[in-house]
This record gives sequence, structure tokens and C-alpha cells, in this order.
Amino acid sequence: MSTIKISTRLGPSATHSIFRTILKALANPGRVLELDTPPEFPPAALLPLVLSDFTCTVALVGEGAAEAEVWLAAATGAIMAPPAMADQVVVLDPTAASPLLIEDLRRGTSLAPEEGARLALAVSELESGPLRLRLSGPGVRNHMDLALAGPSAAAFSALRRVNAAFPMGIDTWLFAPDGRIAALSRSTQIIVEDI
Amino acid sequence: MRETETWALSVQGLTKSYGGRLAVDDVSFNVAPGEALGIVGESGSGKTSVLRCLAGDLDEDSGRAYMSGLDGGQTNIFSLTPAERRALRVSRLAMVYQDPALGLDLGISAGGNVAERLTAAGWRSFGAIRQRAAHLLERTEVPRERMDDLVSTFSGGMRQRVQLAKALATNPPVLLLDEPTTGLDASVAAGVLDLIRDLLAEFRLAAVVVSHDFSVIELLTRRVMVMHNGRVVETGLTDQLLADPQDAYSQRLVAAARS
Amino acid sequence: MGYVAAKGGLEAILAAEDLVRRSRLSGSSPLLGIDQLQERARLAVDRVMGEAGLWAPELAARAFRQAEGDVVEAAHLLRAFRTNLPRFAMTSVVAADEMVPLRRIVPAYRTPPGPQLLGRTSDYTGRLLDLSPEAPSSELEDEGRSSNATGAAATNGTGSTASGNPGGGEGGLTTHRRLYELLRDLDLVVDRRRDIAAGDDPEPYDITRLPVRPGVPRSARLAVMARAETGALVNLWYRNILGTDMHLHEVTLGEVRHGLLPLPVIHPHTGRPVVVGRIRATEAEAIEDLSGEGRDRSRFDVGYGVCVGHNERKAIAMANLDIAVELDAGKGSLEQTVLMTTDALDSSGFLEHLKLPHYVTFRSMVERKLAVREAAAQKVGDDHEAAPMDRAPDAVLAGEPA
Amino acid sequence: MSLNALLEDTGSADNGYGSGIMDEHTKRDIRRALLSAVAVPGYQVPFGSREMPVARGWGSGGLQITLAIVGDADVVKVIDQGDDAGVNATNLRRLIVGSTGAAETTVTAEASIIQTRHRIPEEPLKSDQILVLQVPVPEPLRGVERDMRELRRMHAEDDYARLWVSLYEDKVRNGVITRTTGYPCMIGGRYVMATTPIPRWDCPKLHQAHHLSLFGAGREKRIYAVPPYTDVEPVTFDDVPFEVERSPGRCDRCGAVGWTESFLIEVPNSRTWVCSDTDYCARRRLKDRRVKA
Repeated sequence: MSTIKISTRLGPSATHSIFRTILKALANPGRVLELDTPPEFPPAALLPLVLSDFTCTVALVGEGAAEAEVWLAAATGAIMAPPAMADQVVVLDPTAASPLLIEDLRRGTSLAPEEGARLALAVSELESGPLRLRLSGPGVRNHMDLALAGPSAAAFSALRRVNAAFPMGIDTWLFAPDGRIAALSRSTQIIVEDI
Repeated sequence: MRETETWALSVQGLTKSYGGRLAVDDVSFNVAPGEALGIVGESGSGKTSVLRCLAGDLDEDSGRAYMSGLDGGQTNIFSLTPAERRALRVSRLAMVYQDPALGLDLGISAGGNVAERLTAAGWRSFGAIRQRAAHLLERTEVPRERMDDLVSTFSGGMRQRVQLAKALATNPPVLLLDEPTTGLDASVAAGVLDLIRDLLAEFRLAAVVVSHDFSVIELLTRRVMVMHNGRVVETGLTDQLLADPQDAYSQRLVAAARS
Repeated sequence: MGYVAAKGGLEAILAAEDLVRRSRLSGSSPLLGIDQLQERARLAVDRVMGEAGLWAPELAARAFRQAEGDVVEAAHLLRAFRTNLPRFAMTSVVAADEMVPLRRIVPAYRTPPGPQLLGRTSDYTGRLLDLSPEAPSSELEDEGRSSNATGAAATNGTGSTASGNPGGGEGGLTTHRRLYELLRDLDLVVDRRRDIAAGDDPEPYDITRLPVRPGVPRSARLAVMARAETGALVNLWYRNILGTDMHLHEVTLGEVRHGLLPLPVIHPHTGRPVVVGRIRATEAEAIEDLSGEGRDRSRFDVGYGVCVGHNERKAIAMANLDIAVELDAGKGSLEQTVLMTTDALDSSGFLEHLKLPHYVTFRSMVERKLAVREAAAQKVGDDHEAAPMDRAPDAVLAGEPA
Repeated sequence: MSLNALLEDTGSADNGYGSGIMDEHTKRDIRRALLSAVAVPGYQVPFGSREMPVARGWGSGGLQITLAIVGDADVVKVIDQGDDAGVNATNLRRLIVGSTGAAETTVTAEASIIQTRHRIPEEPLKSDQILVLQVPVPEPLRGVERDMRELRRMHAEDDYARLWVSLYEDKVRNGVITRTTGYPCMIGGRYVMATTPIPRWDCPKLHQAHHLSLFGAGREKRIYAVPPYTDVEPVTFDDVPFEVERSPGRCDRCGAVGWTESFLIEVPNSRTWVCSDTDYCARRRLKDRRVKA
């Protein structure tokens, strides 16, 4: 991961347009959308870059995490924290998304489901990978399919277990290297089919 | 009651203290389906606290309680989450309170109070709810034309009848009754007690009847426990115990009741 | 002009806006200056700041003028303006013990630690309407210049007013021990100090970032009351004294003071606190007798009230309600009432929203009236045929629309 | 300086009103709440609601949502009781368009964001449109319970028995369920939600809709949402069909049928009716193909 020269924050309009895509993705789980990501910039780190500020805790996991923490804190004022305590968790490389990590994230409570964590997960492929997810639930007309590559099937089985006790759970955005994005809300039913 | 008898409700080592005072001290008992177990004792003996702990109105300090209807009797109801305990109160365990205001919403109709138990149990047809409520209220001898009146306009006896109708709405296997007729004048109490006796038999309920009044215990229960300062001092068949109490405190209690 | 029908609602709004501005500027008298308001209508400006929950004397005076004296409207202007301002920093602990009092009275003791400081108060001025003819402003100005507006007349221990120069300003005044500490020394008060060393030092609850609801910590309740509407707190207290629903009993006031509070901010580079300014605030402590059932009768407890600017009425009511809610411990409804119903903007905004069009709602209400009437008519019809309960209820009560 | 003049030169530093009505931190706070709301359909997310240039209870929640999501490429429509020319709608539209780069429209089909009070447009909205509803009372159960701790428990434990009992009592006493606007609906089979004082006529439009609906309660500081393709079912008994306000006759201006096509409002003492949705009515009069005449 080459050094990232993000010195300045994203301007309000860039922040706004990325947020609208993040919102649309969550409102339409499984739908693949486009983000105009600045070059050599880890797409998954866009989530905290756009959403967090000095009231948020963020955790970065995977290769390049240490470096990304420095500029993310500088750009947003967010406070770094371990994944199990963080509001937002970014997994920079697909292989680092272990079931253990996912099961450790904050799920909120039935009294305060909004305290569930937001997970930004780098994937290497969204629409033509071996790992097929069949999605249904709010925001999905009948069902939607994703064909992922990168994270293990076990990671998504873990996600399914974590989100089984709705309204507790975590909300996940999947970021492909080329800036494509899709989301899995905690209310999304996931069927994992491993081709 | 030998151990191999099946039980609908089994309580083991129930303990509860209030501000340093042991209100319930290591109480255990079983109740079989169709059986009514009495708990008698003076006020402050802890008998009501036993029921309130089982009903979930009061948090026990320690002890376990099992219901055959819940996971085949494997799960300690005290380990359930608040939501699960509340669900228990909808379909598996009902309580009739001495004070009707604790068991009913006085601001709505008699039918509405029964409907609350049915809707909580998932009934979604207005017609079916209304028919079930009408049937239950008729069975507990609440006049048909009063079904839609606010419970606040009902007499004490009539309110207890509505409580019974509500308690039986979802055919719960276990019914707890706390001084159900205390405070009613004699003739009204007699009517309600006859009704309770018939209902216990008809619905084959496992019931726990708490009272300070021996005549209530005698009428409704086959077996009785005497409680004093939070502890069970004697257990036995109701008629034997009344005739020949063994424990000193039981003797004093029976003597006082007889005089 | 039609309420809604006026084509181009914009003209209506612009016309209304123009009317407001022109009427505000009309009249023969000179326009009110921002400095005039801060000096001549001090308590009104303080009240705007107190109910906006923001210390900004000049902006508050400007808002008060724009709102033509409506305090709630002015508080709204101030808070709405704040929404646009990014938050640069937060103070470290504002230690109210460091308040330099301009005025202080301690009803609970004749000779408390620190002064009884009558200071600038109209409490004993004799409410006689001053009908002296309008002296030419120049004379008044001379008299005003010689005395300092924030001067404090110290009273010595005997309660009589010392002849101290009212113009002494706050130069001669220093901080002093709080009465609460005296009570603590005498072991007469419930000790609510936190074990800071052991880390029991939670951040105060920020009600502008996280809305309050029953069960929030005491700091949230204090923040809500600190910017609540004065009348709301006073009435809520008085209703509980004299009303029938809830019940409060009177407390003894320990400390009532109005003074200057230093605002320390940690310097980003040196890491040391720097006083970036001082605000005027009013503080009150209510000594609660703990006479209720299940209380520690051997001690007092203390309720706390504070608000920006000089508003003793509000601070005292707040101190009373603070301890009342603390002792009620969420059992009754007082906590919800204090937390949810005392904000000026929320209450008056929702009340006046009734002026908004509701004709869609009303049409729906009319339709339901007709539906009820129709169902009743149909039910009467059915009663003639057979007792309703014998027929399947669905047919009887479902009632098809006409 | 009048508000209008001020808005015209928004962005100039000297008037103290930096860029827009909200600072960036506020927008992020609200955006995070919006994401939580979409993730838990029907759940009331508490958020740090800021004071707005409109009073509490006058659309401050809807305005905060719109300002947090609106961008220069958006086209904003604002209606009150279905009317773009409503006094409050006009004031809100002026604030939104005046303080951002967004364009304005009165044509439902052309709007990317529609902020509304008390109505949902008659014309079905598409998947790239966002509906923002102003919310006076976010708590659907306030009629049956006043204590906020108990209300929070009821939602957390999916325990809505008391609501069903109030419908039973209503039906028994009045022969029909007499709730007028803001009919409580079950969202995604889990949360009962206040649909805001829209007529019952509008509730079915939220069910399995193509568009995202965002609800903003500024005074009570709650945000909630209904994602597209989500079940929105009015809470009623299986055997008591959900009734909507049907009006006899047609709209006096465009002929829309009050029974099936358009929510009509009465013109007092004239026995005539007109559409509440003024754009729909105008489109029909212009024979606009996009609107099913």
C-alpha cells in the first residue's frame, strides 16, 4: 500500500456525494453502486473519512492500518479504538475479516440498536467472485445476489449469526478496489452459497 | 408427593430478602397438574413474596423454578430475560391479585382486559377475541351486558371474576392466586371461591393459593404449606394438618383460626 | 389574502416579513442601540442568554431587539445562529468555586464563611413605580458614569449594608468557601463527591449532541434546566408546592450568588488551562431536609441550580427541582416532566404550530365522524333483527363503507 | 436585513452565517442517525437535533434531514397539506434552496428530494427519489402509554398488546376504529411506527414502495426511516379491514375521482371538492402523460 498523501480533508461536496452513495447502498442492500474514489486510496477507509468526527471511535484492521490511522485521525479528529469498542470498523484487506473479529463487534442492544457498529469491509470482487450471497429483506425487492471474492464464507456466516437477533447487529458496506460498493444492513437476510 | 410424580411447577431454594430481612428463606415445593397447593401464614410470613417472585413482579435473590410447560421443565424461569418472563406471563403462568388494580387496567372494559391477554398471545381477529372474551366472562359469571363497561365501575367481587377470566384467557397450565377473596364481604367471597374451585377442576390447573384464611385453604386446596418468618414450618394434606398440626407455630395458627 | 390559496405563497411571506421589519423600524423614537439594551435591559438580555443556553451578550441584545422584546423568540434566534457555528473547543472543568461573586446571600446562616453580599438586587428596593419626569438623558448619564454597573454593596456580618463604595467593582471581591463545604465539614450533608482519582469522573452529558430521556445522568438534567424557560421551572416548582398532583416541600436555600465564572480551555500546544474569558452566572443551592420516608434523617442533601446571566428565580427553582428529581429516583413522573417539558423553544414552538394548516387532518377527522355515525346506525338496524352477540361478530361490526 | 436578503448573499463571511444553515459536524451527526434509522426500519433513533431558522414543531426535523442529504445536483420539492404554495412549505423551500446549491420544483416527478408535511404525493415515487416527512409526534404509542421508559421497553421487547387493546376498545365503543391521521403501522413486521399526520389514504403508499422514506422529528429529536421494498402494514385486526378516507364525487378542477384517485378536501358550503395534491391536480389538468389521468 503506497503511502497515502491525503493531507486535506474531503471537501463538503465530495463528502456529501460519497455519503449519498453510502446511504443508497444501505437502503438497497445488495445493489452495487459506484464511488469516485481518489486514486491509491483504500476505498473502505472512505466510510470513516466521510462519517466520523471527534465524537466517533474508529478501528482499522489489516495491512496498512497503522498508516491509515494517522491520516484518518488528522482528517476527521476521530478517536482510534480497538474493534470491539469502535463505532466504525474498517477492514483494509479482505483476508483480515475473521469470524472472530465480526463476532466481537458492538451489536447495540434492543433498547439502543443504534449503538451497533458499522463495518467497512474491503473485498476483491463484488459481482463475479466464487462466494455467492443471496439477500432478502427490507430494501430488497424479492432477492438480490452478490458474487464476492476476498472475505471467507465463514465471515458471512458469522455476520448472519451476529445479525440474527435483530434489532441488534451490525451494518456492513463492501468496498471493491475499483470503487464499486454494496451494503448489507443488519435487517438483511443472508444465504451463503459457496460455489 | 413422591419425586417421580410429574409436576407442572417446581420451586427449589427460593430466597428473597428485603432491606436485610429474610422475607423468603429457602422455600421449595412442587405442584402437580390439577393440584392446588395452599400456602398459609400470617401477613409478613413471606407467602405473597413467594408468588410475586414466581410471577416476576419481584426479583428473587436466589433459587430456581421450573415449569413442565417450558422446555420440558429444563429451564430455570429466573434465568429468562425480562421479555421471556413477560411472555411466560402471557401464556403459561397467570396470577390473580388480591388488589384487582394490580391485575387489571381499570380504565378499559372487562372485555378489553381479557383481550389484552389474547392480543399479547398473538390473537389478531377482532371477532374471535370478542367471542373468547364473552365466553370467558360468561364462565366467570360476569353478566353479558356488562362486558363492555369500564372495570372501574365494577364491584370488588366482579373485578375478581374479570381477573379470573383474564387469567384463563390463554389456558395457562399454572395459576397463582394471592388472597383472591380477602376484602370481599362473606357472601360475595363464597361465590368467588366456589367459582375458583370449579375452574381449578375444570381447567386442570396447577394452582398455588395463598391465604391467611384457613377456610379458603380448606375449600380450595388438597395440600398446604405453613409459612412463618419466610420459612416453611410444616407441609401436609390440608385436612390432616388442620386436624392435627405438628409444628408448634402451625398449632398456634390453627388454634387461632378455630377460636 | 387566502391562507393557502394565495398563489405564490412567497409573496405573502415576503410581504409579511416586510411588514414586520417596517413596523419594527417605524415610530418616532430613536432605534434601540445594542449597547443600550445591554446596559438598560440587562435582565432581559440575561434571560435571553439563560434560555438560549449561550453566553453572547451582544448577540443576545441584537436578538432581543430583532424579536421586539419576545425573550423566547430571541432565544430561538440565538440558538438557530449557533447551529451554524462549528465547535472549536471545549472548556476543561469550570470550577464554580472560583466564581467571583457580585452578589451572594446565604439564608441558612447569619454569618456564613465568606460575605453576605447584597450586591445589585431589587429585592429590597421597594417596588414603587418611579414617576419622576424624564430627566434629560445627559444628567442620568453623569450619575451612571460615576458608579460601576456591576458594583457590589457588601454587607458585613450583621446584615446591615456596609457603606462600601458601590463602585468598588469586583476588584475588592475574592472567591470564598462555599456553604456546602461548611455543611460537609460538620458531616451534616450527604457526600456526593466522586472518587476522581479512581476514575469516577464521567463526562457531562451533552444535551445538544444526545437528546435526553428518562434515566439520563444528573448532568443531563442540570443542562436541560440550565437552559429551560424560567416560567416553566418556577411554575413546575410552585405547582408541586400548592397543586394537588405531585408534592414537594420547601427547602432552605444554602447559597444564592451571581458572579463571574472563569472559563479555562486547555491550550492546544502548552497543554495548560488558559482562561479564555468569564461569563456571568447565577448559582443556587437548595438544602433538602430529607424528611421523606426511607431517607437518612441524620443528614441534609443538596440540590444545585445554575444558569447563564443573572436570573435568581430560575436558579432557585432549578435547585429545588434538581434535588426533588434526584430523590424521586425515577419512580414518579417528575423526571420526565422536568426533562421533556421545560424547554421554551420546544413548548412554545409546538403550541404555536397549531397555527399551521391542518385541513387534511381535519378532513380525515370529519370522515371518521361520519363512519362512527354510520356504524351506530347500522348497529341499531341490526339490534332489531337479533341480539348482536348471537350473530357472528364479523358481520355485525365490520360494517362496509357506504 | 430581511431573511430573504440575507439568504441571497449566503456564503459571504461578513453576515456571520457561514456556508449554509448547518455546520459540517452537525451534518455528520445527522447522517449517522439516518444510517442507523435505515438499518433498523421503524425504530426511533435519538439524534442531537439542532435549532433551525424555523420553530420547533414547524418542520425543524424535516429541514435538518433535507439539509443533511441535499447536494447541488438535487431538485427539491416542499409541500404542506399537499400544496407547494403552502405558507410553511414556501418558507422551508426558500431556506433550503437559498442556503444550498439545490434547484427547486413543484413537479413531483422532477424532484429528487420531496420534503412534506401531512401528505404523500398521489403520484407513485421512483427509486431515485427520497421522501422526507416532517414529524410532530414520533411516538405511535403515546395514546396508550405516557411514561417514556415503558414506551421504550415496549418497542425494545416488541410488546404492543396495549396498542391492540386500545384498537379493541375503540372498535367496541365506536363500531369502527376511529383513529384519523397518523395511523400506526407495523414496519418490517417488527416496529410500530407513527406515520405522521398523513391521512389513512396515504399509508398504503409507504408499503413496498420504490423510494426511501426518512422521518424527522426535530422537537422530539428522533429520526426514523422506511427503506424501499419494506412492509408497512396498518395495525388492524384481520377481520377489520383498514379503511381509508374516500370522498364521493370528483375534483372540481381536474375531475380526479375522490373514491379511488385523489385525496379530496371540501370547499366549505359549496358541496364541491378539490385535490389536496396541487401538483397532481395541475398535471392532470395539463393532461401530463406521466400522471395516470
